[in-house]
Amino acid sequence: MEQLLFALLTIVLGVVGAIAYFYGSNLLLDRIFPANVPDHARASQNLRRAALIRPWLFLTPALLSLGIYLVYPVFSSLAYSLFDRSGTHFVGLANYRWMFFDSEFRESIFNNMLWLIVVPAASTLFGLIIAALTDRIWWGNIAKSLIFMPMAISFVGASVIWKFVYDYRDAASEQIGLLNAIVVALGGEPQIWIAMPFWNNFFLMVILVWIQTGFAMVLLSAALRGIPEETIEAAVIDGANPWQIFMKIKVPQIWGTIAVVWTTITILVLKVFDIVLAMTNGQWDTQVLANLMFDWMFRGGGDFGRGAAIAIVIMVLVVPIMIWNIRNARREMEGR
Amino acid sequence: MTGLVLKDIRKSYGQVKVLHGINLTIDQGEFIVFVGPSGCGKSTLLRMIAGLEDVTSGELIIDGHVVNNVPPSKRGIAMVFQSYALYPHMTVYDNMAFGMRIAGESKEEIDRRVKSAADMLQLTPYLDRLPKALSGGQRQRVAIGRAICRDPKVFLFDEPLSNLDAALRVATRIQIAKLNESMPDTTMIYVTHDQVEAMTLADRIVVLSAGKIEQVGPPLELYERPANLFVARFIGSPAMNIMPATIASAGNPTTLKLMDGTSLRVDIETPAGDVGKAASFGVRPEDLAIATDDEFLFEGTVNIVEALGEVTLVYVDGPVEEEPITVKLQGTVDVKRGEKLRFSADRSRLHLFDETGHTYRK
Amino acid sequence: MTGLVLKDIRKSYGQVKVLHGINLTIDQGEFIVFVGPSGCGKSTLLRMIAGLEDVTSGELIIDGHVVNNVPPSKRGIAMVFQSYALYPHMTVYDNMAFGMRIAGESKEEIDRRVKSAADMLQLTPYLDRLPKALSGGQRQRVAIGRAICRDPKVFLFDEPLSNLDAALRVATRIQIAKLNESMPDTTMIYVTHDQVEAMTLADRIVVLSAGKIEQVGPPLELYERPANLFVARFIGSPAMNIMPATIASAGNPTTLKLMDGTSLRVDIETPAGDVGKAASFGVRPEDLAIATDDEFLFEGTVNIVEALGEVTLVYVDGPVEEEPITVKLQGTVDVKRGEKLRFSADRSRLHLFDETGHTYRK
Amino acid sequence: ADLKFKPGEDAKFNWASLDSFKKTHDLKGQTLSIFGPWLGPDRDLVLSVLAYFEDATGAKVEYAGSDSFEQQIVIDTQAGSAANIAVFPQPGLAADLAAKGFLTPLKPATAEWLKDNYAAGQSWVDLGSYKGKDGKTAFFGFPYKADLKSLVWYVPENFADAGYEVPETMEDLKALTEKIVADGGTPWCIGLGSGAATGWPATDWVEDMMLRTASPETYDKWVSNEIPFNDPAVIGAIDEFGWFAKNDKFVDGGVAGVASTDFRDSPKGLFTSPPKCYMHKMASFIPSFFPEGKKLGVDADFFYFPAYEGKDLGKPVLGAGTLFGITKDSPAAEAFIEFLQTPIAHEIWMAQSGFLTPYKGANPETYANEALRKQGAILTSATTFRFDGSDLMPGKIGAGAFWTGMVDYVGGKSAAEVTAEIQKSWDALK
Amino acid sequence: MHKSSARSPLTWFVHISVAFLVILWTLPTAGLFITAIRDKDQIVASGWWTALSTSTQNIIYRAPAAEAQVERDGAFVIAGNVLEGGKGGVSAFGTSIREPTAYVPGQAVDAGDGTKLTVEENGDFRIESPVRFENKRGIRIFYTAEIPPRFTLDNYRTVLTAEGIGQSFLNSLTVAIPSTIIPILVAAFAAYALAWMKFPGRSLLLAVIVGLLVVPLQMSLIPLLQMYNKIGAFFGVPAKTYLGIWLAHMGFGLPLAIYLLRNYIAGLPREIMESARVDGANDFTIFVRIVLPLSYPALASFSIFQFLWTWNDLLVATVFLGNSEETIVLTGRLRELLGSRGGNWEILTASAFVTIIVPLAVFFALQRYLVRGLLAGSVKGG
Ligand SMILES: Nc1ncnc2c1ncn2[C@@H]1O[C@H](COP(=O)(O)OP(=O)(O)OP(=O)(O)O)[C@@H](O)[C@H]1O
Ligand SMILES: Nc1ncnc2c1ncn2[C@@H]1O[C@H](COP(=O)(O)OP(=O)(O)OP(=O)(O)O)[C@@H](O)[C@H]1O
Ligand SMILES: [Mg+2]
Ligand SMILES: [Mg+2]
Repeated sequence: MEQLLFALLTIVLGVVGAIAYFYGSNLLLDRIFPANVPDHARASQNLRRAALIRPWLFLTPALLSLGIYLVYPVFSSLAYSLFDRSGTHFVGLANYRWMFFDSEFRESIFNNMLWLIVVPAASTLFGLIIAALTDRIWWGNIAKSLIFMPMAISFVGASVIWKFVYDYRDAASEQIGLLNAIVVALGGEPQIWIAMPFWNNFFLMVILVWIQTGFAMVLLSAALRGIPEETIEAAVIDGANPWQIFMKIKVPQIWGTIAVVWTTITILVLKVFDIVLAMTNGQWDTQVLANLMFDWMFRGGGDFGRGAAIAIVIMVLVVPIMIWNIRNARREMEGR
Repeated sequence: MTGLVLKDIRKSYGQVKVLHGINLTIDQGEFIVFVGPSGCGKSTLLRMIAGLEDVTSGELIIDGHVVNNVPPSKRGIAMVFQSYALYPHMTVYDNMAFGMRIAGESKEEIDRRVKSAADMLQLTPYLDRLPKALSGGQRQRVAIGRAICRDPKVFLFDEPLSNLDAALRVATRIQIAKLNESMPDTTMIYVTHDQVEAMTLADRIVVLSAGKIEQVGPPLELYERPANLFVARFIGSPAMNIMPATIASAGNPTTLKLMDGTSLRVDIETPAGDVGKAASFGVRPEDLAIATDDEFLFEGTVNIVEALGEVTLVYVDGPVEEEPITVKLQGTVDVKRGEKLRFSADRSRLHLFDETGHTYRK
Repeated sequence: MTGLVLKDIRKSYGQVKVLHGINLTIDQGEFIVFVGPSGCGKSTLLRMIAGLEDVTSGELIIDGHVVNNVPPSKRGIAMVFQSYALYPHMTVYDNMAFGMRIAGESKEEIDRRVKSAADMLQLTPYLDRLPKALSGGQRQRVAIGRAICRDPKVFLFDEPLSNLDAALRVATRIQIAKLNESMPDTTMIYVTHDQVEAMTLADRIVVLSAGKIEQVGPPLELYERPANLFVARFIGSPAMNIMPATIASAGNPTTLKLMDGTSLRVDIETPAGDVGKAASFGVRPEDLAIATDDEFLFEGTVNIVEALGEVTLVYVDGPVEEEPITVKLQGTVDVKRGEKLRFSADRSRLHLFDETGHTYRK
Repeated sequence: ADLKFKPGEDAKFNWASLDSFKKTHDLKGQTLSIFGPWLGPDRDLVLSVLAYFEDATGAKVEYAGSDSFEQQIVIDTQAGSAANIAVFPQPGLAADLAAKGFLTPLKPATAEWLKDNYAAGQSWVDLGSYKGKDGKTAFFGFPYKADLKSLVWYVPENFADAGYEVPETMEDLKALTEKIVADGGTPWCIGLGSGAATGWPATDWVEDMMLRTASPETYDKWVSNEIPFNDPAVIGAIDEFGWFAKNDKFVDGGVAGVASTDFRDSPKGLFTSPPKCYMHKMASFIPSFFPEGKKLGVDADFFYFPAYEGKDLGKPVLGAGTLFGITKDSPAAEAFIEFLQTPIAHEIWMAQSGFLTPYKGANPETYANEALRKQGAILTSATTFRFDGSDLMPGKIGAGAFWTGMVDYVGGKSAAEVTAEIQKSWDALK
Repeated sequence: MHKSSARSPLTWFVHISVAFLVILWTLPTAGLFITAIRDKDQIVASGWWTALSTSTQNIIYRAPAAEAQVERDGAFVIAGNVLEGGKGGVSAFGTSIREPTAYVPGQAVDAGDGTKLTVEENGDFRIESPVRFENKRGIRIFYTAEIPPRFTLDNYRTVLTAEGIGQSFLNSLTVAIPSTIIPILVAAFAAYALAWMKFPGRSLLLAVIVGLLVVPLQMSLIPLLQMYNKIGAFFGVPAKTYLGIWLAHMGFGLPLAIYLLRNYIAGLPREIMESARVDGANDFTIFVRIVLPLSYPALASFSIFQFLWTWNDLLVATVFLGNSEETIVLTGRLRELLGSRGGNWEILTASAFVTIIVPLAVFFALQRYLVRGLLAGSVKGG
């Protein structure tokens, strides 16, 4: 009971605090520059001044926390990456040099490339297919909810689920892992999926695809609904079959959303390490950059120099995506 | 030869009945316009003809074949949508060629037909542009061109001009009229709620109301001899003035008694049994004129005057309290608010409707 | 007393100049309509008056105060948007009361003003509804009601009726006319591209083209004495027929030579120095009639006939090759395609424009 | 907090030591935070000990456990928000942190005490001594709670049913292994799976094999990388492990199953019907993972992982221990280290489960059962005693490359290959 | 859509493909749910998809020791039932681990030392000896049983009654609710400013925020915790507080929140905003009275994402809130449970289910907003 009250109080305090800032600061601004003064000129001058300041009232909390939580760490990481593991000796680019000759790093880069190709493509593709198909049936919303469900599961939970799918028992005993059970039922030999070099990467990717498809589906299905119905009807009259309509009319029209979904998932792929950590921890040749970074940063006493250097590489990898996004944002801004 | 026959066509969306049995025969090459108030089912009917909506019951016959279950692309129709419905990611050329590509026509044939349609619609300079780089009128022409390329037996238009501005509307309307002339064998069905479009384009107009056909006929017949109150009110702008009345004496001429007691004689025959019954008396604003001699239809006080240059609209508080009478006078006429005026009309241009709204035929 | 003065108002978006120096004085209580082709800057000008766009240069004076830097809410204006711009999550009542609540008016005062505006616009039964439960016309009335509640000195309308259908448009237009009457001290500025609206509502019409004022004047003046070719073509529908000509002899009357060699005399004075110069000769479709005697303006072959019932539009291939001449004949006239006809016009209703498009004043 | 055993009641316990500690320490109002890897039942056990410290000093103890202790301690120390005391499961990690200056050296007297009071005292002192940030070696980690690794678990009744004898030598063990196969059974359950730490159980095998095929000195050199990781001695030891683990007939699930079976699942094979295996080599903590209701000494028992009779290396014993280090100094932290030097601090846990101590002053009678007592005896009477080598290696090796290498080895690579790779990683750290 | 194809084979194809995909997507989770309610012995014995069928298991039963014997007809008898009252039946039994299925039920066999063992099909067994039993531990009886499916809520009971789980649940809520609401509020204000307010550097700012989407979270942990400690030390307050974690979640969630919300808010009709401005509303009023209510769908959909993320988070919580008994969050608590019971599928699955259940509830409650919310600009003027 006491705990409950405490929790409730804390929650209320936090939320009320945030509201109070916005409300209070704006009230203050309106007090300093009152709009309802009798003098017409003064009033409009006040209004203009308030309008100059107000955007910053709106933006300050966001900018502050972005600065503190994202910008500052980027720079401190950059600094770390130039120091050795103790964090006291400046080593220049030694960490980067080390990286290039490290076989595990090369393996991670290779695997990461696989991930970057497969996961966004597969998630988007499945998301698109499901979004397109579920739009045509009465139980589409139920289907969508079920497919979205993995999104609600934490990466750790997902790993538990998939460990269960990939579970291996020797051929003599009954398989309790779904995949092996199917293989055995089809007359095959049970396999240790997560220990099959190269292919195991794909078994790990499946997990992320499984999770992210729901995300892609939600965005794409919204986009599909945004397509003007008439263009589709026009294509029906033009004699296009459903497949042609999908490929030639619908997909080109939602290309923008597809790109956004693709980007978001790509960024996620670069950042996600939980799945690899929980399933293999990079063993059996499944290492990826994010997990490698985590490894160097926190494992065995921590080597911030190398960890940060890998982090910087991850950042650099997303620079092209970032530039693309900034371009898009700019272009869109010009339109208003 | 009949191009298209609708036999007791009905349509419901679930419980909601939208069309209640439409019967209509359209000849090949005819230009038919559907008009009617918003929501009366014009688009629905058109879309059923196109095959975009299922027919709930009834038979839809094109060229002698029942096409109820024939997919749109096999019906030999083409459709132009109100919102153009161009494929935004394709050039004008590709937009027009799309249907033929799907049908697997040869490259040369496609090129020939696109080029000829573009020529006809003056679109040749724009063939490589994307729709977003075109003006509204050009887009609508592309949509028409796309339909032409299909070389259809039946051409369907759903309010094709309603997104265009006044000047463009006139120009495109004329283009459609020309198109109709140049394709004499093609049946055209056109939905609009623009009076002028309907009157100028149609061979026959079909007036729909609440899912039923009110009247079918050539434009002038509808204007001059509306079958009922609904059509009378609907065709013509400003709308016909309608005044409630009672039939004082039947026969030809008929004497009417208006609400304020005024008596009125009209050259329309009424059956003797209708004496004492309620009727509606109608006169078009443009048929009214300021009475020059002693004979006048009614007297009223000028309420609002709108001078349009070409004509002057005068709203007059007449014999019926709530409903002002609209009078359309040619040219600029100097009338003032509050002035009391008398109005007369050519007796042959008066209209009379019975209790149920049907016209007493002249 | 002047309500609103625009002094050399200019507007650019970055490099793009949209308005090139607008000078205009509007009296208090006047009803001004801005017309002009799409993109000419009507909305921009209106939004600058409202304070929704910055003034690039020039002075905007309302009620004697320069308001360039005064925020919208302090200018004493109210605005009705084309898209209604109702607050979708608020009831009709709240929509109307919003501005007053912000201004901190008392509850009673708010209630009084909302009720009276609702009364005036016949919105009382809908006060508790959300906008989505209203028809288009009702929504537009709510938007107007909201503006009324602000009790503005200047009332701005940006194409308020363009989303409504024909019948509603007429009804709402009349309502606005009444509103104008009931608020004699309120200046109203109205943007439209509908001829009828402009002609019926305006005290004065401002014709804009490409960011410049072409002519300012009462509706009939614009119709009868357009200042230049642009206004002549723009006002009136169908547009005035314009034919290129050369001045054969100057003075009053002036003799013109048309392209096909026809000579023509018009009762308009031209300066002697203009002999031999190019000119444009104009005549409105509704001013043309089928010549009954020998005197006629020109001869032509009927190309298209559009019978509208009330009037008949005839498109005639006349002296100028490319541009058919439009003729508007009263009532239903029996002309056939291909028929050769002669047309005459009241000589006083002819128009003549010089090389640069300016009108030769009668 | 509730005290598990009422002070003064059971004479086995050295209550006097508690009383005297109580008299000399008063920490009322102070808080001592401890951060360790123990969760679940282990957490309850350590709390039961801490309760006595709280009771004696009046200090408040906050224990937090985490299964990602290794990462968490790095983050916490690095960021300066560490607890007062950290419980290191691996000396290597403690050494890393000590080198970065995040550990406070313990009093030299403590090291002296350890040397005198722990069996094989000097080796325990060495275990807790590392180079500090200043480069000087100091004593940082107080060993408390030991694990015995050289144990093989079996079900006595199964042995009886099949007529097998507990082997006394490595030769016998290998013979038994082959005999079981010949009888149609599977001798071993080996599982290397451990989530992010997959592979570590193999390192124990290798270390035990090192001690049985090479001299303790070689072992020490190996651990400190004075001989390269791919020294023939190491390769030989790994192949000894391979003799057991890389033979499809010898291990339940075949070789393929070794790396993927979770080490916690692995011992369950001993108890199935028919048994999936007859033997399981694992450290002393493993009974926590036996199926419920298995009584130690009756339903399951262990024997010493024997040495080669043919090699004169005695009876070497491999062990491990957790180390208590001060990550944020305070009087309470100092006092706690002193508390760990009282017999009662050991006896309370001994009397429950899963705890061994080399502290000679603790009464062996307090061990909860015969099995523990037997293990305690093995620990205190070993001729050669060595600590888990992988724990002593740098974290990146002992808790990284070595694990991965062993997984690769079981997966098919040769010992020479994997050791070369591990050595390469080690070189990269220097 | 083209309605007349409603009954065509294509529709069947669509139904079947969607059904197939849905099954593919739910199967892993279904396995989890079913496993979690199965008897723990059966979990490891057979796949979850066989949960409804009878399974054959080899079981070891330990008979009672000597003290259970009774003397009957001159013989000493220990009797009982190997199934211990459970359902099912015995199909084979044995006396040695080496041959656990040597005999068929009903057979009387020699169990060594002159004793005789019979096991009936219904599980009844009888050990008979002419001499008094002396053994301290009962003998083992090996039998093969046909065990009918057994379901149990014990696994959930174990997880749900684990000590401190209630506290952790509250902690998780205390973390997740403000961590969802505060960033949304902050992001919505910022998004509005970026979409509709005029100030210098607006587009650059937006671009930078979009760019920040890609910063890996792990990089930030140490610098931030260091800062927290300094601030904590400076003010003499603990470094790990709820406020700290709320702010951290806010910082990490903001770029995506601002990005999504700005897209939505920018799509609101401009005229409504202008209309309000003419009505005398300033930006704050417009935001609170107009934009906020109209953005409700977008806010709801983003709150699902943010809630899912904060609720499922473990890393940020461990770092910024710590693992102590009072502050540990639910995911942390369940990880503890997993850490100490790593091999137990039943605990693993039940606890995984417990972590999922709240986000799922939130998702199902709000999911209808998801699609609508991401449809930028779905609100039309009036
Ligand atoms: N999918 C549908 N479900 C239910 N009712 C519908 C559906 N489509 C149309 N309707 C109803 O059918 C009636 C006719 O609609 P239709 O679009 O044919 O009208 P319309 O005459 O074209 O009107 P407008 O002039 O506004 O285009 C309307 O009342 C409409 O509400
Ligand atoms: N934000 C802007 N940036 C650049 N150009 C603009 C902007 N807003 C308007 N314009 C341009 O200014 C010109 C005038 O636009 P405005 O909206 O005033 O036209 P309008 O006369 O109201 O047209 P319509 O009748 O179509 O409403 C147009 O050419 C338009 O492209
Ligand atoms: Mg329609
Ligand atoms: Mg080891």
